[in-house]
Amino acid sequence: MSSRPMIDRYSWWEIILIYCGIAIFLFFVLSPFVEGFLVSLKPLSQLFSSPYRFWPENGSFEAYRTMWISVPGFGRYIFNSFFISIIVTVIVLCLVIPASYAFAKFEFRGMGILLGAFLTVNMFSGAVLLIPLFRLMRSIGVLNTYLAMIVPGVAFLIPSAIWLLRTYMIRIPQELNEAAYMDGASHFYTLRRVILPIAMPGIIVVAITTFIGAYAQQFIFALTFNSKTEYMPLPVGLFAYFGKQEVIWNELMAASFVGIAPAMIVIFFLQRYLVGGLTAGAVKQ
Amino acid sequence: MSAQKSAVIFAWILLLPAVLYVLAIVAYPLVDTFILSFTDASLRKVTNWVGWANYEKIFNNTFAEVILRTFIWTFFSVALKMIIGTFGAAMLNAAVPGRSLFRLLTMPPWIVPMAIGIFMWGWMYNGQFGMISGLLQRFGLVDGPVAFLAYGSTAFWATIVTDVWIGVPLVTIYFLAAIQSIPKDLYEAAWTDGAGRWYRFRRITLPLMVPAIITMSMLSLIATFNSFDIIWILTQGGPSGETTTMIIDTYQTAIGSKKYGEGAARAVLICIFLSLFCFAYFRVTRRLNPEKRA
Amino acid sequence: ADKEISWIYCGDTIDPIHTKYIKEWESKNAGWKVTPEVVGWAQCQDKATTLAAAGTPVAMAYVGSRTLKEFAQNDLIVPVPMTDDEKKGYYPHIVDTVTFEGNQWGVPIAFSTKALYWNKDLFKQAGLDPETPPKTWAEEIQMAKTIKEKTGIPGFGLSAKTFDNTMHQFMHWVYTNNGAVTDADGKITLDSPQILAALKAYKDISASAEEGPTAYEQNEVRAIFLDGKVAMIQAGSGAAYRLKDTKINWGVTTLPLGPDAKGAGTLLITDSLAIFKGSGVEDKAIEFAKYITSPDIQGEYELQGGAGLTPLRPSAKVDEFVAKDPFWKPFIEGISYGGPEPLFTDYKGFQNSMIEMVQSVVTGKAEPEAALKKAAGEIEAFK
Amino acid sequence: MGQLQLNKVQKFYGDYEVLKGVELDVRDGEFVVFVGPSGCGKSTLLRMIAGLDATSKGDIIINGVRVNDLPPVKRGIAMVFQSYALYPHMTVFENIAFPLRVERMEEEKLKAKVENAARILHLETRLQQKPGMLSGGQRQRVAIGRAIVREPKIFLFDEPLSNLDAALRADMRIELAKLHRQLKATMIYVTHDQVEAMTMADRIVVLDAGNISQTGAPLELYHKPANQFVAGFIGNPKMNFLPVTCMSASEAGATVDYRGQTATLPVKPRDGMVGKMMTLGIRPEHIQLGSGEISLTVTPSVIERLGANTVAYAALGSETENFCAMLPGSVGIRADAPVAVGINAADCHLFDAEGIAFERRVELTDIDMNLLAPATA
Amino acid sequence: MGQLQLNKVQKFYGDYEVLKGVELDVRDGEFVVFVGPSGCGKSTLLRMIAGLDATSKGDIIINGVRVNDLPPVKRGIAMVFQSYALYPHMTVFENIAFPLRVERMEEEKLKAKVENAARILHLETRLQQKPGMLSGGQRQRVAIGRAIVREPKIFLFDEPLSNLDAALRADMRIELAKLHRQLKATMIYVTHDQVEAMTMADRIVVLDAGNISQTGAPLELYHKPANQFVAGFIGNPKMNFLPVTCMSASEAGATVDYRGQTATLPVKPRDGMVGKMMTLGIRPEHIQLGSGEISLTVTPSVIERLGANTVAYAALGSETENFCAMLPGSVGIRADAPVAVGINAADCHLFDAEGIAFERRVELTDIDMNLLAPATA
Ligand SMILES: Nc1ncnc2c1ncn2[C@@H]1O[C@H](COP(=O)(O)OP(=O)(O)OP(=O)(O)O)[C@@H](O)[C@H]1O
Ligand SMILES: Nc1ncnc2c1ncn2[C@@H]1O[C@H](COP(=O)(O)OP(=O)(O)OP(=O)(O)O)[C@@H](O)[C@H]1O
Ligand SMILES: [Mg+2]
Ligand SMILES: [Mg+2]
Repeated sequence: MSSRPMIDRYSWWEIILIYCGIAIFLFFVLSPFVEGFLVSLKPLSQLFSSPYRFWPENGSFEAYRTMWISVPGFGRYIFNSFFISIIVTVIVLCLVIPASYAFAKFEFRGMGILLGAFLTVNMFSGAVLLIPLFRLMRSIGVLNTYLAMIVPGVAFLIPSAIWLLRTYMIRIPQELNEAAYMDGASHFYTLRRVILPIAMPGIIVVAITTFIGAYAQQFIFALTFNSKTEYMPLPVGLFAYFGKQEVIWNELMAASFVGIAPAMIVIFFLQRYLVGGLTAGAVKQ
Repeated sequence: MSAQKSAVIFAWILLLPAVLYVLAIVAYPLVDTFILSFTDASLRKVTNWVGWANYEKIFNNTFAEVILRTFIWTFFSVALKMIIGTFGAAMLNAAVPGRSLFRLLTMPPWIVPMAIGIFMWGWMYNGQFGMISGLLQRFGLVDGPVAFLAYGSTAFWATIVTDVWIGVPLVTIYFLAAIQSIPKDLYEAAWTDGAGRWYRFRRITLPLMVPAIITMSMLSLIATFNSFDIIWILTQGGPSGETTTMIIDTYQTAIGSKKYGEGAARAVLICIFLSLFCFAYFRVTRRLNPEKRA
Repeated sequence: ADKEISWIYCGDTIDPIHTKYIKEWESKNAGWKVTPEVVGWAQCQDKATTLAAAGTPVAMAYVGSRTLKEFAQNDLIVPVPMTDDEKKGYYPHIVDTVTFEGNQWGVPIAFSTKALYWNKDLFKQAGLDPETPPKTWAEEIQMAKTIKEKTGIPGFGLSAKTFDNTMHQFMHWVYTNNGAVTDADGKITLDSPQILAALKAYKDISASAEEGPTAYEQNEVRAIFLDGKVAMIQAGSGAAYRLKDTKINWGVTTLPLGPDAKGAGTLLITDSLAIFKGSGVEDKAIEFAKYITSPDIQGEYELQGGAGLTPLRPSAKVDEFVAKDPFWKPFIEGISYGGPEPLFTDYKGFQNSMIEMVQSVVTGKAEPEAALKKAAGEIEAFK
Repeated sequence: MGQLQLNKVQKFYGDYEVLKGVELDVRDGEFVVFVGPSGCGKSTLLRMIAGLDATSKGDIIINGVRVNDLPPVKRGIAMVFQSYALYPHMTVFENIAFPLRVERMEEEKLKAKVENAARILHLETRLQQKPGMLSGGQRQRVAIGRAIVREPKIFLFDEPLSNLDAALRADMRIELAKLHRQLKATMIYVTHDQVEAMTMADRIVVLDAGNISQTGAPLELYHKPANQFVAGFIGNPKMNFLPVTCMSASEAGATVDYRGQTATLPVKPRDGMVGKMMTLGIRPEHIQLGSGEISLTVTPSVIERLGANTVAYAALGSETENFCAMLPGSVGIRADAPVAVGINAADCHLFDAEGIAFERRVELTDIDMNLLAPATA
Repeated sequence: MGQLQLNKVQKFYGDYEVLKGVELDVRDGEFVVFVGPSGCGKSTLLRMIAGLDATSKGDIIINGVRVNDLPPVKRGIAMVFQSYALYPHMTVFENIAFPLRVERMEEEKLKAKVENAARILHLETRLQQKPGMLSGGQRQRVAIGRAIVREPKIFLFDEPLSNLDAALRADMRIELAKLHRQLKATMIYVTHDQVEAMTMADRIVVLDAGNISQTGAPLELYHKPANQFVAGFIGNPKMNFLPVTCMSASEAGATVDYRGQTATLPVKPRDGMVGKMMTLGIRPEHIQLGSGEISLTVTPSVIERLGANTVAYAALGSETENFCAMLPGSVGIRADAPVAVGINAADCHLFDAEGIAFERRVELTDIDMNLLAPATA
């Protein structure tokens, strides 16, 4: 207590207020998950019964077992999501790192327009462009492969990644570039040996956001451009729990929790970098 | 001179892969959409050039109402995201035990596949079996089931709340980062002058977060304006069209009714609206940006 | 290599019976292969449409029969003409659901009708005779009211969510009052007295319905019934299988009739196998479609129960089945005066207008007459 | 009243003891400067006085009240930060008005106060600008303005001039000294620049690794440093140190031997010093061309000509450090050309092996005893 | 060979002319310092020489070759940045080795070179550390190390010491001077600190708003500034300026009147100077206690006691600027107590209304003419 700077010391009522605030905030964020979790524990017959019971009566983790049986390919879906996300992330990084560097460190005519154009891409949600996109996917012959999900996924994740990384790279002092230039380093050498290592925290942030974007949110492309069950990602796989007549809610929820667990673990280990990478101001020596 | 020229060339080389990629994958469908908007494309194999007819059609019916609703919906959603994100960031920034756990716990809405998150909310909103109605009844706040998605007003807010919920984690984390990059000595100076916690938050944290708020509200404005899944899964634009936003309307026209031409016109309109809006927004907010700290 | 018949198959997994007969067919037709693609119900039809619109149609897809007209008009599918013998095999009106301009455009594969379920315990609790279900709308409305007043539990489960089956539910009322949305010439007859009566009845019964009908679609209403929290619903045969797992005392009967009814009616919904144009294997696909829906195979498929299907064709097996499980009776009885889903060029547009109409009446925003008039005007454009 | 007393103040960071029991009394209106090398704990001490850091042990007493647990604002102090900590989004006016706004002072009074502060600091024309548009010196003045409007009894400054260039620094030094006389408030000023310390302080507190090494008026430290650390730290260029052996000691002083030359330094002798190795200290400005009681021949490696003075640096014997001499501006020496210089015994300092100084017999009255009293006393 | 020639070099930013035709010859091995106030264009000029900024007009010629269009590495120059621009993710070794890696030098030769540079700069023990762990002075040395491994003929420094504290700055100044003599390379050094300029330069180039105001050896600028700008800029504390009227002129010099006192300054007279208003310049270090050819009574408002010297600041008549006198360390003056000071005519400078100096008749040989020649010449 006494080693903490006095400005960070809280009186007892402040601590109560802060925890209350955090509780309210987390309640908002997590309550659907609480509900989802409780649903996953309840037997199907108990789900649709009123009055509402918060705690499941004779709840069990049975759904976490049966979910693997009723949708045998679920493990594969998780793997697919992981696989697709990693490839997407790698491609996005390959494209975005040089582009953000160009936007951050060079001035050329048309830069503003180009940046704006990238933002415009974000304005079209994939849903609206579905049919022309489909034609395109077909003409480049990637339908029903992993690429069917990777190719459009990358395109729609590029703009925000560029925005994020550019902001980060702008803060790297221009002198580092100039120093390398003075020493005869080529632009490319400078990018590789100087900028890349320094921009690492920013790159990690972009990698995380891209990964999550690809992992959880890409549903419509997978659905439309791929017909092969063995390539389907998690979000589509979850729809397998929507039976012919009835949604198997408890298994669906269980599967959702199992499905996001890998991404949660990734975030768990990288969250330090997430906040840190966004925070990092001017690069400190 | 030549050095600068080579720098520009290099910049373009760096940009080229990303530009070409986006051009190929997005720009082509975009142009396609734009062209489509002047045709009567539908499931029929033949399409005819119809000029501005699709656009005229849009303005002939209740579209004004949809536009207005879209803006209101977007406004409240973005505003709430900003407010709750700021609140969350402020809370998570407090130096109390457990805060890194709390930070981790804000992430799930972002990570969970959007559709699943929305289904969970659908459950919560269910009048008969859902948590909200159930708990309200349990605590005696209402005497019968309340179906939140049954009425225009409640459904409108229910969809907003869900949209906010999905958007809040990223906003919060971004704001948290913004708060942490505010130099500590500003707070110490204010504290030395007797400013309390709330006063410091109001007069230092908030104004210095303005750039972050501008960036985030801009990005989430675009996302929210285009937010489709939430409304579609929860209400399909109902009841009585009271949650139909432009994107839902576009989807219903293009995909539902298979009027691709008309749908494309609506999509183009959305883009034009958004571009104008973003442009105006930039103009207005640039002046709000606090002076760079030297 | 094998020639391939691609099939968009809606659901989560392929029914084992279908798997079995696909194998059998493949063994009989050397060099041919059927490749079903399982797509969730929610996206199934959109996917088939998208593929067709993009110019790479599948050979065959499972679609709602209501879309056949749209597909046919746009030249996306090929006709699947039926011989008179084939037509005769089906229950009445079923062939109508796939017929348009004198041609058949799909092979029916799934069929559903609705009946009225009632909760005997709640009837008893409200002082009504638990064994006497309502026969007419008037009785139905009255009983619902009584139950609601006496027990506090809603008398009738109404589904009015912005969802396709909201219109279906309303169509049941239309067909139990001898109404029709269009006449034989395709003229809109929505603002007929029969339909107005149905809409008025909707308004009346909504007072005794569950809170917020605009938030529930039929499966959600069924869940409420299964929970014993609503006294009457109209539902398909699937509900009976689920009711068996509950403690509820229930009965099922034909849908109550309106004043102009000629006999038991219901909306007849079929799903069909549509054969897309341009796949290159149209003929073989037709052959397969007919095979997989041939009386024996279809019978085996639809009578396994639980899926909520109604048999497509009368047969000895069906009679046997009904004898064993008498609750099947009302579902088949309703077929006689039932009617098909109205076919519109812009089916979605039509459906939206109907939903809007129902919702505006249920929520009290509009009087039935006005709502009907408005809808009738709107759907003129979707013919 | 701005009277401050530090009572065995200690500060730990974990197990690491940053401040090792600091004792100090600061009189009302005094200008006290904390100096010391980087990392010696100056900022920590100042922040503890301000209330920004907690005190691990000991008491901080302001005007007789123990303030350890009071927040800064209740201590009647104001602090000027090294980085100025100006609010970038507020105008100069709002920056200066900030403490008053916190107090909810009424608008008119506030305006009068801010304008008064702006006048004192010559910021009248800048009031509507944002800090980003100001030069370093102007920002510094805004930071001071923010401190003075509250009329605190004690001002704390943490290296306020270290971000400024040399010329501006010199100007601001004078401004601050004037301000002190104008406000008559107690000022505590942290710096690691000994020139600032010498020129501004009534009293200098030299900190060395968490301990107070010596406290005294600037010239007292200059002429009578208590130890080798202070001797080396105060004075610019730095004092030269030569290894000597004590040959004999008497009332007249200690006779030392430096490479065969002996001189008798007028210091108070101590028992048992004879035969010990010692360190002789001589300031560069006390080295003269030609010969003295000790004479040396050095070969300057670098010569700095400042116009008024010439500073020569030479390596001396085994010493790694530069031997430095400050000579008149127009002296005719050249780099790499040997030159003879002399030292007078009266100018010398003597330190024992532990670095403790022998008290010099130099009378401070020679330098005018009045000078040692603080100007405001 | 590190010979540099600037030929009417101009720089425009849009319409704004930052450099207005700079002409300069730098000899091989010379240490040239660019000084001038902030914003005068020093950095811009240096960056143009380096090749970081394009030259708008004029030629930059290195060893006889026009290099305007060559990239920096082909110009044979190295630059040390004000912020050091060290690569934070690389060790000291890698930082220094960077230019060699760019050249793909073989590992062994590279290692030898880096270690040699490290030895020169006393960084041997730091090679494996990252810049973040180094002190300011060490970082500065790493930055220099990175420059010297390439063995450039010309070194460029942009205010390399401005981030350091005073003591370190003094040390580094000496280190740099030594390094210059060791490497015998041409060095061009930008600073706005005139002390650095005086102490390090063979030749100082004073820039004023994009023009060269004067070029010359440090003492030449000190004793014979060409104009008031240079006179004010060179010398610390700053020269005092007094308004005078010219009464008469003769071969012996100009007789001027300052508030009724007259003195004859030994300057070369010009036609038509009699009766004009002029400015007399006198350096603080040339003011003595007591009386001189011109005597003044001033009341010091601030007195800075630096030990060796005492600096007194006083307001003089209508002058807003401080009148400053540098007196011996033990002088018995006090703030707010009037004191009489005197000025000798021989020490005075005289400037006309445009600020152009009258050439002083002081013989530079008096100060040893050799001093004016660069040490390495
Ligand atoms: N939060 C902290 N945790 C651990 N050690 C700290 C902390 N803050 C300071 N220190 C240590 O305390 C010592 C004194 O630091 P302080 O900042 O007071 O030095 P200083 O005298 O102000 O130095 P400078 O002249 O460089 O500002 C240093 O060794 C520093 O490493
Ligand atoms: N990129 C630019 N665009 C426009 N003006 C510029 C640019 N860079 C510099 N200037 C202007 O050129 C002038 C000279 O700048 P420069 O950086 O050379 O000054 P300096 O002498 O190095 O000053 P300092 O001592 O502050 O570093 C300044 O007035 C500056 O505002
Ligand atoms: Mg400090
Ligand atoms: Mg500069």
